[in-house]
Amino acid sequence: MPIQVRYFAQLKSDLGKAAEQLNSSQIQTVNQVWQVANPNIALPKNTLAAVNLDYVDLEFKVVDHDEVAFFPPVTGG
Amino acid sequence: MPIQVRYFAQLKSDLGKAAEQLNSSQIQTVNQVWQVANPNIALPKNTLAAVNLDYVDLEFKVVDHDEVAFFPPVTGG
Amino acid sequence: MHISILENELQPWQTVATYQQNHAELTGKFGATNVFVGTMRDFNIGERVESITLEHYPGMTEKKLQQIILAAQQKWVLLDVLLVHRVGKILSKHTIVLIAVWAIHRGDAFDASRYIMEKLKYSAPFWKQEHLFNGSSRWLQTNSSGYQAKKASDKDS
Amino acid sequence: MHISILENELQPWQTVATYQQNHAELTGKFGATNVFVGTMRDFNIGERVESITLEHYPGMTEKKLQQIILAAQQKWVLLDVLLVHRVGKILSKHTIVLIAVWAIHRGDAFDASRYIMEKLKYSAPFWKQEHLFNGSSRWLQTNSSGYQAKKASDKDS
Repeated sequence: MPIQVRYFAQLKSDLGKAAEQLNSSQIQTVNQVWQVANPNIALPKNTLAAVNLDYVDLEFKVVDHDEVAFFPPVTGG
Repeated sequence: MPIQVRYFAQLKSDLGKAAEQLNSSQIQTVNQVWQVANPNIALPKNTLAAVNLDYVDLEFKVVDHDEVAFFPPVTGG
Repeated sequence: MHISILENELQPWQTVATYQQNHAELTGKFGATNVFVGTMRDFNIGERVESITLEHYPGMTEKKLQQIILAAQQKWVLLDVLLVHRVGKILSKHTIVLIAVWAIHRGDAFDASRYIMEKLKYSAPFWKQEHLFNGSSRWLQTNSSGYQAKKASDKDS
Repeated sequence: MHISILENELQPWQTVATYQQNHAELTGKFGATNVFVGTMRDFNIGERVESITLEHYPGMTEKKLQQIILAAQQKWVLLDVLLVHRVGKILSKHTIVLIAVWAIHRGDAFDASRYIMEKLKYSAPFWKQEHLFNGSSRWLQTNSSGYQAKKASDKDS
């Protein structure tokens, strides 16, 4: 199933990528999105995740065409 | 001893006077200032008093040339 | 610290902008500015209000406001405070009071603005006489109970 | 409610004045306006900062800010809220964020401004990369602990 993945801020710099598309029937949760997209890299501590523009935890179930984002703690304002 | 007395807001309207000077050797406290200045009028409840531009209670001792003010609760801002 | 008792109309945002421009020494230092503006409403206690007359106690007003700001400066780390309060005749919709606080951190700016405003409401010698559209006038008897009290009972700005 | 993500320089006081002028329906109704402005300082964590780049997550940013303001409107009686946040390259001394709240009563204006600012700091998807005068850059790792925390540990605006 196609899933859009996005990265922001330092995570984007560190990974060297801003976005990618995954197609895998193995993916059920946000955590698995990370594992499939970054198989050799542990999810950095404190990383936040969002699905379709809302915060979720790592066990959140993803479905076809979801947009999944990973990013560091926010520092705006 | 000469004491300046001032009234503000509704108290000024009700009494029909804004300021007066008292000369009496009888006056020792703020409460006595009111009694000498307004012998037939009870001090209205909630009236605030100031001596030389600072809040005081009614037992505060006044001295020569003090400015004593009486006024209702404040309503600015 | 700057305290001003103003007889003329107060343009709050222009006043803050101008003050900030004229105090270039603050620029780059403050990270947080909080501005509170109190404005006269059309209605109060069920009546249409045309204007108010704001009486005060010249001398004591300035002294009291200065004491309040000095106390705030003791409690929080503030870079500057501007306080402007109207007196005299004020038309409905016009600004009554402006409090601007510049600080490094937002907690100080928020807390100090609020503190100054509450202290002003309960201790600065100002009195409002409302002039209604029906031609009558009335002195306001008490100020609002403030933000600490139950919100539902907060009847005034 | 008006939310704006701005790529260009933000003039906070002029923005509030213009917004108020363009919303004449508010005039006479509000008794209390509270405006918070966050500004870039020269110094942060012991270093002279030349500028920042503010990255955000378009789409989620607007959604999150709207959720925050809707939650504030549930908690307090508000007449209007204006929120403007800069993104992109921001020079030192320039405005980063503006929150303006119009309410009938001051308690609501104070509380809501503070709430919106805190929620924004901890949940709106913005990230600051600081560019130092020595030529290096660094991503800020965490936001400040906010006004609820001990004031002494509040290291950010």
